[in-house]
Parts: sequence; structure tokens; C-alpha cells
Amino acid sequence: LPAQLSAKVLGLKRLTREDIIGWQRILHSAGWGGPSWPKEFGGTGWSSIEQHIFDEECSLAGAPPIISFGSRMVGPVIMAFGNRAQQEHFLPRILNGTDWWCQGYSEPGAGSDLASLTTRAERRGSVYSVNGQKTWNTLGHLADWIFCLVRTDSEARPQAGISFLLIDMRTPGITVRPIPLIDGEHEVNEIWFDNVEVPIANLIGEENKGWTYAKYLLTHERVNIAQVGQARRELKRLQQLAARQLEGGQRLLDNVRFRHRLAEVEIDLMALELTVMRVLSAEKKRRDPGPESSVLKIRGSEIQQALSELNMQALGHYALPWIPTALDADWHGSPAGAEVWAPLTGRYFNQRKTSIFSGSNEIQRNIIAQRILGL
Amino acid sequence: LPAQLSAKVLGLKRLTREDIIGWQRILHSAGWGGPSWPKEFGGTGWSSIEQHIFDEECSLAGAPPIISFGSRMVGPVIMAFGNRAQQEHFLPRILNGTDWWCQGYSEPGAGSDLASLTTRAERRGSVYSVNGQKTWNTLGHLADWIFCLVRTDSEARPQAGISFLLIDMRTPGITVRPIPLIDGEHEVNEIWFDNVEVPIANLIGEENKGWTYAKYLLTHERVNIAQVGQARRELKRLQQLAARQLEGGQRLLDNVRFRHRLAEVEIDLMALELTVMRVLSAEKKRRDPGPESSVLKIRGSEIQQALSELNMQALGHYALPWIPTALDADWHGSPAGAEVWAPLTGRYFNQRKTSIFSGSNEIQRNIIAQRILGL
Amino acid sequence: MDFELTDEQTLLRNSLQKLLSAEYSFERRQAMLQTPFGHSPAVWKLLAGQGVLGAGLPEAQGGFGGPVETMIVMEEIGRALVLEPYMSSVVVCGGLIADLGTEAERNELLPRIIAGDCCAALAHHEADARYTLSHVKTSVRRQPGGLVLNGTKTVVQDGAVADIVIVSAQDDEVGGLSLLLLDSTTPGFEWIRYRTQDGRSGADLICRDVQVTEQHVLGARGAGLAAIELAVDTAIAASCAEAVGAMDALNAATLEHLKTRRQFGQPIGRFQVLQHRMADMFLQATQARSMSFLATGRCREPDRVQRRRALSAAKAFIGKAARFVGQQAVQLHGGMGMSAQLSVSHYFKRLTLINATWGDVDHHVGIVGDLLLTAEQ
Amino acid sequence: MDFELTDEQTLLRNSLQKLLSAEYSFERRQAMLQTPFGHSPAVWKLLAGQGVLGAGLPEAQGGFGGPVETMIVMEEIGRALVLEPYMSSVVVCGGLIADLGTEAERNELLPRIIAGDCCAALAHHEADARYTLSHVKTSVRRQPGGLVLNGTKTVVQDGAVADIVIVSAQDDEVGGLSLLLLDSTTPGFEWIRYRTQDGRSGADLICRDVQVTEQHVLGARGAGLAAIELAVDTAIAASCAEAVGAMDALNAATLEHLKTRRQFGQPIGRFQVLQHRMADMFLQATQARSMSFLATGRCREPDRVQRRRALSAAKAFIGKAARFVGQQAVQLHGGMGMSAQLSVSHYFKRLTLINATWGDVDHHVGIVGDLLLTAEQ
Repeated sequence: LPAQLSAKVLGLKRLTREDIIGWQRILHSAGWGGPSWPKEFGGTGWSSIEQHIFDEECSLAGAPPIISFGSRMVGPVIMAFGNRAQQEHFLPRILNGTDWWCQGYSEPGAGSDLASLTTRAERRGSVYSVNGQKTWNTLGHLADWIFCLVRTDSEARPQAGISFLLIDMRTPGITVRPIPLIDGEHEVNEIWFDNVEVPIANLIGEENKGWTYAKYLLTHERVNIAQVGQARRELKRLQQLAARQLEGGQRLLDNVRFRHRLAEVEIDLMALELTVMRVLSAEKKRRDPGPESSVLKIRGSEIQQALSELNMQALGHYALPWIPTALDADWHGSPAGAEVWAPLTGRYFNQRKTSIFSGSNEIQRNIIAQRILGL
Repeated sequence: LPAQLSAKVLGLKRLTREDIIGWQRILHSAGWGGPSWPKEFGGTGWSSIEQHIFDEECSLAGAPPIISFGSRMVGPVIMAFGNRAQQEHFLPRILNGTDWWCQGYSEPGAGSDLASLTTRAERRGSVYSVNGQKTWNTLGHLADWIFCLVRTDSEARPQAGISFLLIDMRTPGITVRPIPLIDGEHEVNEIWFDNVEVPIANLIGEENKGWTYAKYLLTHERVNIAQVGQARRELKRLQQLAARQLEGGQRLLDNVRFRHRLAEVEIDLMALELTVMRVLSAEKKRRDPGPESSVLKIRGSEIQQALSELNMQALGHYALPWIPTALDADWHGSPAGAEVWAPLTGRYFNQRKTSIFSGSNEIQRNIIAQRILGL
Repeated sequence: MDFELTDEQTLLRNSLQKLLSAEYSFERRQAMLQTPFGHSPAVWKLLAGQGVLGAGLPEAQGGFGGPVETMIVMEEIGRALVLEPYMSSVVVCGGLIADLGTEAERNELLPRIIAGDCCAALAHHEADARYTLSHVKTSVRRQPGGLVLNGTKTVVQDGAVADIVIVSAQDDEVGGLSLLLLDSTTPGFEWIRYRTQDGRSGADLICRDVQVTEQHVLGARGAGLAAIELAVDTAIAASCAEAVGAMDALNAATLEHLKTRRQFGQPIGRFQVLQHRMADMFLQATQARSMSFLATGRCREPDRVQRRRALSAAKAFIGKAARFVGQQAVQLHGGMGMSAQLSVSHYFKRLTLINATWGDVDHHVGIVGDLLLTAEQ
Repeated sequence: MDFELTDEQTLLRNSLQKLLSAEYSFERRQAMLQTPFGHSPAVWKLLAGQGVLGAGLPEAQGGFGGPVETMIVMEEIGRALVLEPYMSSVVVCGGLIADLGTEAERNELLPRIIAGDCCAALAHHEADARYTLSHVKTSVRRQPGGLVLNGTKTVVQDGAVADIVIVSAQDDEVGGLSLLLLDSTTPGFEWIRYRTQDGRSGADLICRDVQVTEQHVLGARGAGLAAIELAVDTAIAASCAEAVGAMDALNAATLEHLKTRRQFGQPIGRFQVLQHRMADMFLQATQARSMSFLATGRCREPDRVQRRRALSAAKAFIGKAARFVGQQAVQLHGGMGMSAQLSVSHYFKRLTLINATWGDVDHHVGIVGDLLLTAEQ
């Protein structure tokens, strides 16, 4: 892990495509390109607990995020449901950083209620012709490929007519337009498909079975969802900040009320960490932790949000200035010190997404009530 | 207000029937027997704001509670829907403390969903024969009369077949059995009706229109529901307690975290007090504050609960002992000081009822969402 | 306390609402966010034209009304998310000049402020003070031929668009704080101007051997802290009103979203969990409005303890309410709440920044708690 | 940390569950609440008969296992709301005697405790200490012919049924605290016995010129505070397990209520707001269980800072969780939650009292916060 790169990550600076791809290449050359993949597909073959430890260490050391859409999402789907040709073509390219994947699920009319999606793919000889609009697409402007849920049968009941398609982002007819976000950064997009031709070979599994694959994917991703390593990192930042920020000349850390807030979030994080370990430990037996992942998603997002809020709160008036250039790695401008504090308020705003995306916390509580508690 | 009586109230001692009736007699002889009643029925004719100030002053001074089932509940119903004979008979007896009223609404199968009640009254000549069971009846063991919702038409849709009956508690066939409560005190009862004969003259208004009268009553009672005076009293107790309780030799009041808790509840109470005043001020124009009373009910109960919890928390280990005799007015036993702290844990347990009774806070939030917000 | 507005006050509210809905739609505001500092001289002149910039200032210099009028204006500013430096120019600096200025100073400056010809800002906060008003290291010292000012002020709100600035400094000669009323182009000033997260402006102000004279001192030398405290309390009341206006608008937008957005075959407002959430947002906003009345009614209260308790309680309560309403409005909007193209994220950002200004929730809860010690002794 | 139980541990759990469901039903327990102090010698003997009273105590004296076994037993005690003085007798005093006692003391007392022939209690807290363990004013002083003990101990848990008592006192001669192991009938003791809110017993103990000798001192003189801290941490871990058992049972009862209680024509568990509330109760209990494992795993940790952080974090987290689960279980049961005839109110009361014992949430959050200062320096 290059020191310059980890400094960017720990400093909450903007990362370039090269930063992230570069890290994937480094991991790949060390044999760690697929920490969650079985050995037969070029992965490490690690147990869940080993993966968890690896993820935590990476986070704490300031490694860039892995492009999870490839490694943790479409990768496992291709392994489970793709054909031999798809596996041989796509999987190595994910491992070695050749292909950056993004996800085409949400639509303007289909957010939490994904099954009501309307982007359609019509079969025309050896291709599907895809038309429609996807939204809340993360980092698609950097991506080489997109995996999409598309409607291939509009007669069937909502879940039954959906297929899982892999689409090259360079195909003519695709338009990517940024959605300006609350923190002023470019992270998500709208994507239009206008008669986009996709070879039938890029269909995963069977036509109209896409919902099954998507559901598999939703429950496959679970432990990393708690983002414990990242939270540890933010807690450390917060403690350092509280020791440095002054309040009428006194350290903020010496403010009893603020220290209570620090302690509360630290305790919550301990409880989450241990619960992750318990889920992983149970997984040794059962393999599928199932709906407990909702517990991890809810608490993980709430703790991330609490931490980002406290980091902002620690700034006092410095929460106000918006200095987007200070998010660049090499910035040393004025006001002095902004390279440290400038990212924090934007991060607070940005982290509100964690309770909305990947199944809102309301949906997660529905899942707990219905699937675990049987209500 | 006799000093001995206010000392009992402020000390959270057990009150006797005589304490409460006696206070009503004192008020009556001062012309204040019906602070919320119009002059034509012997009340004070006060505006809502005057009533509110009177209630607050009474609470702060340590006056016993008014028997609200008579004064604030059945009284207004009799005024609005009773006939002349009922008004002339019952209303003066409420004012002068002759009749203690209680309420017969809830049933084992009908709590929040009151309209599903099954106690039935069948007409037999000049009487109704009442059969069924009421529950969560407050202080019925002290009462002379009970007002009941009973089913007089089992064919109609649930709300349409209900009548409003006044029943003398001494009528044969009535059995009152205490429900032992969480704090060990006797406050609520189950009441059985076994062929209880009630003169038709005791029907309020028209048969099968009882639901309308009950709804009128539910929205009539509103400002006092916030219990602001009582909360002020408990806040004062809490401040005194925090200044007296020691923590490793230091005053609990000097504990920054505890002081923050005190301040938070004080601020919440200020907001509630001002909101009560705003509702009352708007009432001058509109007369009916309507669903805003749900806001007062929710916040009033939450603040009462927070105060009772902090009073208990202030005790530390003294929250543990259960010394029911220390709730008697003349008790001076051991452990020393128990006359001060012994009531507080029981009160915390008891106050959990405030978010359940009189329309649970969940029902109140439904009302806000539906009636105010139109959801 | 009276909760009813007079006819004149209702007229002020209505005409301002009308002006802003005509001239300051969300789309117009989006365009203004593209300007360097959000401030639009045209809008500013429009407000001046309606007389709005005189609210709360003395009639002798063309102002009118008092704290209630300020509350009315600020509530509409909050509702329309107006980016203009009203708070700094009119409420804080206008108020300080009205309170402390000589007849000559008032006659010179207030009419210009009221006419929208001059924007003012207060440079008081410093890096290590956080919300402690008394913590000032900037100093003004005697030197041959006058006084010299040195120090660094941080996060001067609306500082990037200010024509004049009031700087607080430790006055070594007399003890205590003095306030200096200076032109923003005074030699020795270095301004570090920036945008704030909500699209307004701020600045750090570095003062290096700034030559001033006693003529520049606003009010009595050494008496600046009490004046700042009073000005900040006026600002807190105004902030509370702004937050109430913003919450009102945000709740209305969220309610509309709940009624129109459909998922799983029905409006999402049919889900009980969202109903209760919305009920709580309403409940918070209702009480916040009560507390805004309290802050307005008490912000000029001479009894310092009463004023302190009321203003800190109001700021703390409204801070909590604004946090809850803001976060939940974003949550209930789902992904759309994260988009800069809808107003909801802008309201959320503004409410967040109001919270971080003039003392946050913990700061003011702490003050109310500390007053218990005083009361108790 | 291992989250899996061994086969022996699973057997312990199962046999204890079986015993308690057969012999300690809610109805039986209701009858025991009518006895003066909740303690039933018959039940106590039954537990002894199954060997349960030896959990966590040394094998040499007939005990078995360690903190995990204590956790298993306490969780079942919580689940069945057992009123017996297990915590005081076995966990706290049994543990202190095992840690500090001489071979002779251990051989004399532990077999009696394990056989259920002797109940013990710890008299440590004092009126003005709150949760500060070091605040002890009771003193033991040298006098001709031995030592003399004076002072008042308050809220001695299970004190009304104790046969022996361990009293802590400032030892003026050597400095620091000493622990005295005494018969509860020792001359000079005045016991003020009472019920506790949860149906167990407590007592204040007034010591007036109690004549003792150095033979009565448990462990080294002056070394009592560290021993008390370790014993209290063991007790905290046991409390956490008890709370987890109680929350588990309470959540199960509430879930059952949601599924069976009908209002408005459907089970109330169909209402989304109640579903989410129940989901949060489950979520809290799930995490509380994780923290109970942590407390159990760390309660004998020699590194004081690590132990302190883990145990205080667990107690604080479980205290919050227990408060939420308890209050909401009552709320979701409606009026029935207020009735003493259903188990829900009894679980709520017990959870409330666990919270007030061995330090409440604020106390332990404060400790975790203070450790940040140490870590940081």
C-alpha cells in the first residue's frame, strides 16, 4: 500500500480512477485480488472470518475501497449462475482490474420497490435491444461494464419477467449523466439506454430468472455491510480531532458531554464488531447468515452516520466553509488547516445515504420483522 | 389547601378517598368546584387560559388531583347531551363532591380498538339489563357511579350500536376486583356486570348514539392532558434531589452529564408549556383545538416519564428498596430518609401508563398523521 | 407573551412571502448558487425596496418594528432559503450600530444598510474559541498616533460580501473587549474568502498591524462583550425563526412527497412507520415554533439570567428539532433526498449550518444546565 | 473470543432450563413473591442438588468451570426471574472467598455455599458513594484486644437472607480498604431488612463498635479495593448475562403478544410501527448478547484498562438495551404491561433494577469516556 495513497484515503481526499484500479492491481499481484472468492476462480479461498480480518486491516491501514460492484456483486453472480464462457472471460478481468463494473438496478419509479422496474430488453435475433432509464448508479462514469436488471416479459407478474444482463458501457445508445449530490461531489448518475444492442451471450442464466439472481446477490453481501473497519478509522479521527480542537482554550476532549458522545459511539461500535464476529462464527456452521445481515446493515449505517456527525460537530464553526479544492491530494491553501477539516461536513451530508441505499433501514426493519420474527 | 394535604401530595404519599373528596368540597365552597364548567351549570365560567392557570397553580401548590371522571368527563357529556332531569340531578352532586365517578370503557378484548366492545345492555321494560366485563377501570373501588359504553344493538356496524349509560355502583350484580399493578398499588379494577338493572332514565341522549358522545368527550379533554403543572412539580423535586444526592461525596448536580439530562427535560418542558399556551391562544378564535391535543398528550406523557425516570436515576442504589409503608403519610421508620425516596421507583413504574392510557401514544401519532397531516 | 400577529405584521409577512415566491423561486436560487458568493445585489435591492432591510432597526433612521418583525422576516428567509446577508448586515451589525453607535454613526450607516447600499459583517469568532464568546485573542493596543489591531478572526459569516466589518479585540489599555467598526478594505486586512456549505459566504480575516483610531471604536471601549452577547442573542432569536421557516417548508415538501411518491402499489405515506415519522416531524416543528416565539420575546430582556435561559433553551430545542426534521426529510425522500436538484438537500444543509452557528445543541444545553447551579445556590 | 459452548456447557444450560421450567414457573414464582424475602430454601437446595451453586468456583472445593459457566447460569436465572441470592452468595462472595481466602477459609466456607447451606452477601455500598467503589467511610480501627468496626452500609443486596457477610472498611492502621468476613449475627450489627422492588431482598447494615480480630480479615489488609473491583467486574458480567436472559424471555413474550392480541380486526403485529419497534427490540437484544460474551470473556482480564473498558462498555450497552426492551415490552402490551399478574411487568422491574446496580448507564459511559483521556495521554 503506497504511503501516498493511504494518506489520501485517511485524509478523505478525492480518489482517482487510477488510485482505485491501481490498488486492485497491487492486490492482484499479491494474490489477494479476490479476498472473498473461492480458489477455483482465482480468489484466496478465505473463510468469512479471514475475509473480515483482511477487510478491517485494509480499512485501518487506509486502503482505497475495493470496486465492490465487480468483486462482491457481479463476480459472485457470474460464479454461481454464469456459464463457463462468461466465467472465463469476465472473472479474471475483475481480479486484475481490467474491468470496472457498475450496477443498473434503481429506476426513477422503482427505488425500494425494485420489482416495479420498467427498463425493457427485447430480443431481436442474436441481440437484446435495451430501452429505459436507470438512476442512482454509483460511479458509472468510471465503469467499463454495467450489470442490469431488465424486463424481458411484461406479461408475467412483476418479479417473474426480469432478466440479468451484462452490458458494455461503450455500446452505442448509452448516455451517462451525473446527478449533482448534496455534497457537491460526482458519485452517482442517471443512465439512459436508447436501443442499446446487447449480445444474447451476455445474459446471465436463464431469461426471466433475473430476480432470483438479484436476490442471491442481496443476501450474499452481508458482513462487509457493517463497515466496521471504516468506522474504527473514523472513530480514531474523531478522537484525534477532539484532542486537537479547542473550546475557549480547553481541549474539546475535556468537555464531559462530548466525551460521553465519543464513549457512546465507541461502545456501540464494540457491540457491532462483536455481533459481526458472532454472525461469522455462526456462519461456520450454517453457511448462510440470512436475515441477520439486516441487523449489521442497520447498525453499521447508524454508527457511520453518528461518527460523521460527531466529526462535523467537533469542528464548531469550521463546519461552515465549503472548500472543495481542499479535497485534492496536493492542496495546501488557505484557510490554514482546511486540508484536515474541509472534507468532514461534506462527508456528514454524504453519509446520510448509508441509511437509504442498499435497502433502506426501513426495508431492513421490515425484513427483520417478517423474516426473523415472523410478523 | 390544608398544609397537611399538600405535604402528602408533594411527598407522593398515598391519598385517601377523604383527601380527594375533601379537596373537592373545599373548592366547591370557594365557588371553584367546576373550574372548567360554564356558569349556568354552577361552574366558574373561566376561559381555557384561566382554567390552565388555575390547574397549574393547584399542581404547583400540591393540591390533590380533581376527580376528573366526574368533573372533566361525564360532567361535560351530561351538559351537552343529558336531559334536564339528568343535569339537575347529577351535576350539583359532582360539584359538591357527593358523587365520585369512574369510567367503564375498556374491555379485555377492546383496548385501543374500543369500538369492538361487547358488554351489552338489553332493554327489559323500564330497565336495561347489563352483562359483561370492563377492565382498566381507574379507582372504581372508590366510586359511587360509573359511566359505561355498552352495546345496545349487536346487528349494527361496531360504532353504531353503542349507548352511553350511567350506572349506580351500588346496583346488585356489580363486582369490582382489583388488578394488582406493577407498583403494588391498587389503582385499577376489573368490573363484572351480571344482570345489572339500570333504569332507562340513566341513558344519555339517544340509544345507539353513545359513540358520538364518547368521541365528543375524547376531544373535549385536551389542555389538562399535558399535565404541565405536575411536570413542573416533578422537575423541582428532581433539582432538589440532585442537589442533595451525593456521588463519591460530590453533589449529583455537579455531575455534568446528569446536569445535561436535567437541562434537556427542562427545555422540553418549556417547549410544551409554550405550546399549550399557543393552543389555548388559538382556541380563543377557533374554540376547538382539535387534533393538536394529540401533540400535548404525546409530549406531556413523554416528559412525565422522563422526569419520573430521572428522579429514580438520581437515587442510585436507593432505587432498589420497596418500602410500601413509607407511602403512608405519618411514616417515619427505617431506613432513614425513605419517606423521601421510597415513592420514586414505584412512580417510575406507574408512569409508564401515561403513554398507554387515554389513547396510547401510537394511537395519538395515527391521529396526527391522519387528521392533521391527511396521510 | 402574545402569539398573535398585528395586522401590520401579517401584512409584512404576506408581502414578503409574495415577493419571495415571485422573485426567489427554487430555480432562481439554483442559478444564484452559481454566483461566487450567493449574494445578488438585485435581490438585495428588491428587499430594500420593500423596506424589509429596516426590520428591527430604529425608526429615526428609516427602520421599523422590533424583534417580532425580525422574526417574521427571518422565517420567510428560512422558508425561501434566501442566500442574502440579512442576518449579518441587518440583524447583527445593524443592531450593534443601533445599540452602540453615536447619533452620527447611526445617521451615517443605518440608512445605507436599510437602503441595501452597504453590507456589514461581524468578525468575532476565533479559531480556539469554539462557541465561547469571551475567548478573544485579537488585540488592540496603543501606539504612537493611535491604536493598532492584530489577530485572526475565523469564519466571519457573510464576510466575503461585506463592505464594512465590526471587529472585536482585547483592549489592553482599558481592559475588556472593544469593537472596531472598519471598512472592509482597511489596509492591513487580509481576507480569505470562501463559500459556505449552504451556498452563502464566509471569510477569515487576518489583521496585521491595522492602524485605527478611537474614532473607529463602536460604543464604549472595554464594554464590547456585553454588547456582543446581546447581539448574539438577537441573532439566536433570528436564527430560530429562520430554522422554523425552513422546517415548515421542509415538512410541507416531505408531506407532499409522502402523498405522491408511490412504491409497492400505494403512496408511501400509507406506511404507518412513515406516518409516525412525519407526525414526529410535525410535532417537533410545532414546538420549535413555540420556542421561536420565546426567543423573540426574550432576546432583548434586560435580566441576563432570564434571557440566557430562554435563548439557550430555544436554540438547543430548535437545534435538535432541526436536526431531526432535516435528517428525516432526507431519509423519507430516499435517494432524491441526496440530490442537489431538489430543495430538500438544501434545506437540510442550511438547517445543519444554523445548528453549528451561535452555539450548537450541546453548548446551549450545557448553559441551561449551568444556570441550575446558579439558581440553586 | 469463542462464541460456541462446549458440550458440557450446553448440557448445563439444558438441564438448568429443564429444572427451572419444571420447578420455577411464573405461577410458582408468584407464590414465592408472597414470602417475606423471595428466597426459597427448597429451590435453593434444588439448585445445589444440580450442582449449579458451584459454577465458577474452584474444583478443589466442589465447584466447576469459570465465567462462561456463570454466564450460562445467570442467563437462565434472568430468563426465569429467579429470586434466589445466587449473585451475592455464589458469584460475588463465593468469588471473593475463592480469590482471597486462605486454604482453611475456602475449605470451610465454599463447600457450604456450594451445598446451599449458607448464603452470603457483600456489604460495600454507602449512602453518599453512589457508584464510586472507592468511597467508603466505614472504618476498622485498632483497639485493645483486636479491631473495632463502625459505619453504615446501605442496600446490601440479598442482605435480608444472608448468613455471612463481607464488610468493607477503611483500615486506618494499614491504609486502604480491608474486607471483613463475618457472621450476620455478629454482636453490634443492626440489620434493617426490606424487600426490593423486584421481590428480592436488601438490607442496610449498621455496625456499632463491632468487635473483630485480624482472623476476620479476608485477604491482605488494605488490599480490599482491588479485590472489590475484580469482584464487581465479575458481578457486572453476571448481571449482563442475567439481563440478556431476561430480555430474551421478554422479547419472546412480546412477540407472542403481537401475534395473538387482536385489535382493529387483525393481530397487532400487523401494524408496521409495532413491527419496527419489535425489530429494534430484537436488534438491541442481539447486540446485548454479544456484549455479554465480551463481559464474560474479559471479567478476569489482568490488564485493568482493558478489563475496565470492556466491562463498563458491556454494562452501559446492556443497560441501554434493557431499558429500551423493558419499556417497549410494557408499551406493546398496553394496559396488560402494567399488570402484576403477567410476567412482563416483573421482567421490566428486574431489568430496571439490574440497571441501577453495579453502576448505571451514565456511570459506565463516563468511565469509557475517561479512559479516552488516559489512552490519549
